[in-house]
Amino acid sequence: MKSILNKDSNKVLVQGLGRDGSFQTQKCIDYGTEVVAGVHPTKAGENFNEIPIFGSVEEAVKHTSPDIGLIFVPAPFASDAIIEQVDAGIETVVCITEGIPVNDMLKVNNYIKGKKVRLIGPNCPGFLIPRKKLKVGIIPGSIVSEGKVGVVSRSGTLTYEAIVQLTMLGIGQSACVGIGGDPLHGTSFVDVLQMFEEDQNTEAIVMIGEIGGTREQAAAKMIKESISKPVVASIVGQTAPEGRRMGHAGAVITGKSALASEKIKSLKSAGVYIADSPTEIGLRLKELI
Amino acid sequence: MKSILNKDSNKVLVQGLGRDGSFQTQKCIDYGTEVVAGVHPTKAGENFNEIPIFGSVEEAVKHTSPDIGLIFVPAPFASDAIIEQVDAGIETVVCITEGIPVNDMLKVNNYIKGKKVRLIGPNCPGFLIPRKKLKVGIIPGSIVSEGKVGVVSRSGTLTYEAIVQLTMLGIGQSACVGIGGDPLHGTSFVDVLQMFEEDQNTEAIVMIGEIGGTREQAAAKMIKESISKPVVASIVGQTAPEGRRMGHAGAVITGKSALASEKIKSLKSAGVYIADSPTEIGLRLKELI
Amino acid sequence: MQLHEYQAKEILNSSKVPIPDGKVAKSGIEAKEIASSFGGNCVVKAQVHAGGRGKAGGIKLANNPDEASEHADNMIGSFLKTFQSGDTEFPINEVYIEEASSILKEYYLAVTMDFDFKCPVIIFSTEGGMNIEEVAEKYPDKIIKIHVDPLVGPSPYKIRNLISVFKFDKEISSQLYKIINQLYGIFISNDCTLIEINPLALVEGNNLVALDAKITIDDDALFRHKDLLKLFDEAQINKSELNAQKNDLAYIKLSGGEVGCMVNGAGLAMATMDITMKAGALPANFLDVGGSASEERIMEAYNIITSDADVKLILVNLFGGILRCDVAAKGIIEGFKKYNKSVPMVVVLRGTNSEEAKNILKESSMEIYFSDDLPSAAEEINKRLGK
Amino acid sequence: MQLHEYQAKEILNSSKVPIPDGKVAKSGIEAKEIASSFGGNCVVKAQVHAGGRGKAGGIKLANNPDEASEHADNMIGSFLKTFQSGDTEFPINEVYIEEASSILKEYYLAVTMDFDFKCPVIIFSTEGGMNIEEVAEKYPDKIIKIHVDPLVGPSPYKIRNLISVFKFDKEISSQLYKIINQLYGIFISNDCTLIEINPLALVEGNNLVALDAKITIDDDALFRHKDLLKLFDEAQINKSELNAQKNDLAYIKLSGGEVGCMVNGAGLAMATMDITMKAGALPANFLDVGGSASEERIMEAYNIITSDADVKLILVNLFGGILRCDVAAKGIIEGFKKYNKSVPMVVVLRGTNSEEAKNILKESSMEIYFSDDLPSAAEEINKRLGK
Repeated sequence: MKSILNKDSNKVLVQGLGRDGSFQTQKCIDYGTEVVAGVHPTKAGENFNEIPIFGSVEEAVKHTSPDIGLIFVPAPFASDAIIEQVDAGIETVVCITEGIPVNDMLKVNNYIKGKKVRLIGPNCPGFLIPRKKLKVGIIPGSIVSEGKVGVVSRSGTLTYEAIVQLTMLGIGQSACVGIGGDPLHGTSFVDVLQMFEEDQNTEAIVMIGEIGGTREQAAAKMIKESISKPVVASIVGQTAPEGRRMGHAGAVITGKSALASEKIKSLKSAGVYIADSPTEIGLRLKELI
Repeated sequence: MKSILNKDSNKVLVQGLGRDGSFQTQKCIDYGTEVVAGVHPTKAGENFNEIPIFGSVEEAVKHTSPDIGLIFVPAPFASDAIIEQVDAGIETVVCITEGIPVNDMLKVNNYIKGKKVRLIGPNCPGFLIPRKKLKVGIIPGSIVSEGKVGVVSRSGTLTYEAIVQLTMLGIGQSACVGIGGDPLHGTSFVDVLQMFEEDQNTEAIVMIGEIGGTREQAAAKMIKESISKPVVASIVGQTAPEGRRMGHAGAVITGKSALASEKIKSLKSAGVYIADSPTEIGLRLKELI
Repeated sequence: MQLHEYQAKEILNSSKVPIPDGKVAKSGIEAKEIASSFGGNCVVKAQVHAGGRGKAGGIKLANNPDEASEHADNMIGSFLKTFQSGDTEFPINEVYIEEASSILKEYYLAVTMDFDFKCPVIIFSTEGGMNIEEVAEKYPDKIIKIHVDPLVGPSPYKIRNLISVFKFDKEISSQLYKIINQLYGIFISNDCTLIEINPLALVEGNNLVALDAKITIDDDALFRHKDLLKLFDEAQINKSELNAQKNDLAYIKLSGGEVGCMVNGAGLAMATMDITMKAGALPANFLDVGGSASEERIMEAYNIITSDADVKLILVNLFGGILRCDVAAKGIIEGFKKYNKSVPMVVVLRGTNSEEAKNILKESSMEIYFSDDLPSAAEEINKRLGK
Repeated sequence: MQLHEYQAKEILNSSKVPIPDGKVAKSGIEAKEIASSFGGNCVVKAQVHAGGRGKAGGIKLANNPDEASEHADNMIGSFLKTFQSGDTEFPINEVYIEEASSILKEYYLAVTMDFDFKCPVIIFSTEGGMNIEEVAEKYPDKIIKIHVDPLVGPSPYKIRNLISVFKFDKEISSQLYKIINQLYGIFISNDCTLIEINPLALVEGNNLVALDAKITIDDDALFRHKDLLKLFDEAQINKSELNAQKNDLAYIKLSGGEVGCMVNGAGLAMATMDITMKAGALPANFLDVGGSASEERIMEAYNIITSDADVKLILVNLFGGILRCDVAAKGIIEGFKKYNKSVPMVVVLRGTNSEEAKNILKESSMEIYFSDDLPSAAEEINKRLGK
């Protein structure tokens, strides 16, 4: 399967054209994205700005052959939408929806195991490739600029912050990918880092992590082993309160890895450049190139 | 993954050493099979004819590195045994047990999807490769002989019938594989036909089918497309009564494909030689070589 | 294991699948009482393990409690044979008295396993109340199949697509959606191999109700459903078949045959029947003693075959694998001794411990013709019975 | 959503996980009655949403009904603060009166989600009744984790291996086996994120019972568990946080802070707090207005922040994506109008419709300092509050 960064065809299907979905779809179109179909159970046969709306993904695929599916469906129905897109053969599925139950994503993750699909998200801002005028999701088109830095982040809005800093400093992006904040998600840091490593349009990488989980450690291990391009990382949540909790099982599972300090330690030992403050991501990268 | 017909190492672990399991394991050993470990929950630490018995597959694997797992565990626990062997990294799992609930095999089939494992069975006689003195299952060693014909069958004892006919006519076997009679099973006709096609020790193939299901049709399609070696097939159940049934859903699913006549038609059109009577399998093959 | 309609409906009801009011009656008097409680108009349905009851007279409309009583009295104690029941006549010991429904439209809904797809499948058709196999052949577009991932369950989008294909209104859509999910839940949690609702009727008031219900349970999974085991109605099964079932033997009596078959393995058993037929005789039964038959099981198999008055000759065809021929031979001898019945036997023994087995049988006083292989066994049969 | 111990135990009990006899009391009199029905010896447990109750005085032994009554009276109406509860004091409105158990040994058993493995995990330890995190660090071999395939469920062989590692006898093994399966069933069917039994006690008579029980439900799945929603105890949550929760806002009050933060996105919210700290001021709260906040939600967020007397300055940092900055600006204006509270604001607005938003805010009479980016916002904060 070709990396999403280098596919030739990038026709987008949007599922869920409610208030937010419609607004954001328009922004994608305005940016230059080729949106070919909408899917909405009660709006079949209608149009959205000359884009035909279908009642099911299967119908939409039959008529418009999209390459990418973008999901704005409300949380209780979002996991079903992911499965519907996978079943219809869409290779890249981007789910923006937040608040999907853990059990639903558990099922989705199991379902797509071994299937030829790249799921990005859920609870993510999607991805944007300035060079291709391709915006699949909600990253504001106004803040990006074309260039050679790949940005990957668990956080939505914080990604924008990093992008703005880069753009302000005159550093353009090869691609910006938000992998989402949910603990059960599709594409991981490791996957995107691999894409950036293989992408000839990317020369340096910005990675934004958070406290919680062990994903940054997995990324650190992978960077050490197989990433040759320079990486700048920032981990937010250093001053966040630990939060009350009832039980201890979670801590037994992740151990100390959830702490910002542990993540920074891992990344440093993998040769990653750390931006101590989230305001310094751009500056830190500028020093490297 | 190398085909089971051509693996270099063929160390066997046996799980379930009750009355039948013990008896049949001894027969495997007598035939020349390298049985390296037994697994039985209450016999850990004991020996079976100098073969160590372990309490779990994981322990057995750690100490004896088996390549093949053979299961005689009673039906209510057999699906768990399959999963235990898969989890322990055994690449070829042969399950002799009959009477496993459909729902259990549904779970197993889902579980192994995409995993690096070849499951043979359940409710099957296993496989036997005369050339390697390798008998994994319950095919009687006394009836086989070394040669160039590959035998594959859904039926247990009917496989023996076919083997006997071949042996009596002086036609040896490259391998005999019983894929089992259960509707939800691991390895299919198609898989074994592929192995025989690729196996340089096999020059002709005997395939024994039954009424019910659509597996013979799948085999016919595959033979037409990619099997260059001659195939003799027999379909039993031509005189079997249709059997009473309550509903019609099953018939809606398989349609007429379940009938012997339909299966024979498919196979004939794929260039397969049909033995009209099960007593003529050997003779029919002899005509070909 | 098959359930009676009333048992299936109890299960549906406890999972909130709508059914008409109904109750089982074991006599005309009971039927009258129940019918009265429904206000008179009702349906009297024979509780037998066979489909096609309507055409065979097993379902009768009653306009008042007296008629219900009369129908019930006529049915109870009689036997029913339908186009789906083969040669078997099923005893009617109970009838189900059900409130009559004003049917607007009949649909078909079933859950079963699709072994090609290795997953459960939901089958829906707008053509209910009729032979669904015929519908499948003639109007395939009137049938929709929903394959179900066992972890995910019935995907809402697939049900939505079904609903949109047949243009159901919102009210019915929501009922159908629920019923499909409930049936699927019943299917999985009870280890069913089939649930069939035919018809699923749209009745006055725009409600969907299950007018008939067939449920079959996976026999191999019954060990974990002690509650369902209690629903087993022995009376619905031929005595020999019941005896066989109790002894874990797969046995089907065939009418008109004269050669009793005792074989291990379903495939070999079918082959043996095919061969018997080619030898010019008719098999009297299908009997698979199974993979690891014990002496006792073989003994019972012997008893079942010899109890069939049609049997003139027995063909024993055992191929030792996991079954040990010597164990089987001992079982036959024990059966002969215990039940004191003897029929001439053609015996083919091969595989595990077959030589020991032959020696054991040779020492008995039974009339046995040994054959080394199936062709010679066929000749032997032809010699004794061939026409 | 967290449940009280007594609520969790009701769920365990209905799934046949053994628990000691127990009942909730809302007064000393009720406590006395319940204790009498147990014969006197009992434990009085404060029902609060915090672990570590024992050390904090929230669990008391009573030797007779009068003592139980006394403990209950002392607890009810008071507040409990434990080492696990952060700065929060939890009101005790109910106590749980439980029959005293003769404990022979304490184990630990939990079910939660292992996100690295993307599947549920069962955690068992022979060292129950103590801090399991400490056990995990010091004696990792005394903890066994069983990863569960969501379709297959807890594999019997894995439980068997666990039992064999710790050499449990047959009787206890079978109890443990059942309890693990029951807990897993509860975990899945109720969309739990955690079930923790600490201790799972072996009591006299060789029986395993759940002495304590903690259950947390996935908030995102509550829409399909109306029954569980009823168990929500508002009293256990800080008023502002409760108000935030009702408005789908993620809000945590931080003690000692003075800069109220209004941010969209958890990551950006944490970054904003980090930056505030670096600017020499302390954040008064974490507040994520979420991805698609409406005008109303922003209005409530404004109210919550301005209701905090500690807040001297508000830092609004919104990056429009799915959130539209103009909508947020209107919400702030509405909040200002409706609640008539005003605190100086440093505002950073970027992304979707941020220019429109700035214009809307500029037209208001509020004291607002606009910044184009975070460094300049940090400077602004430092200028006003920096030490």
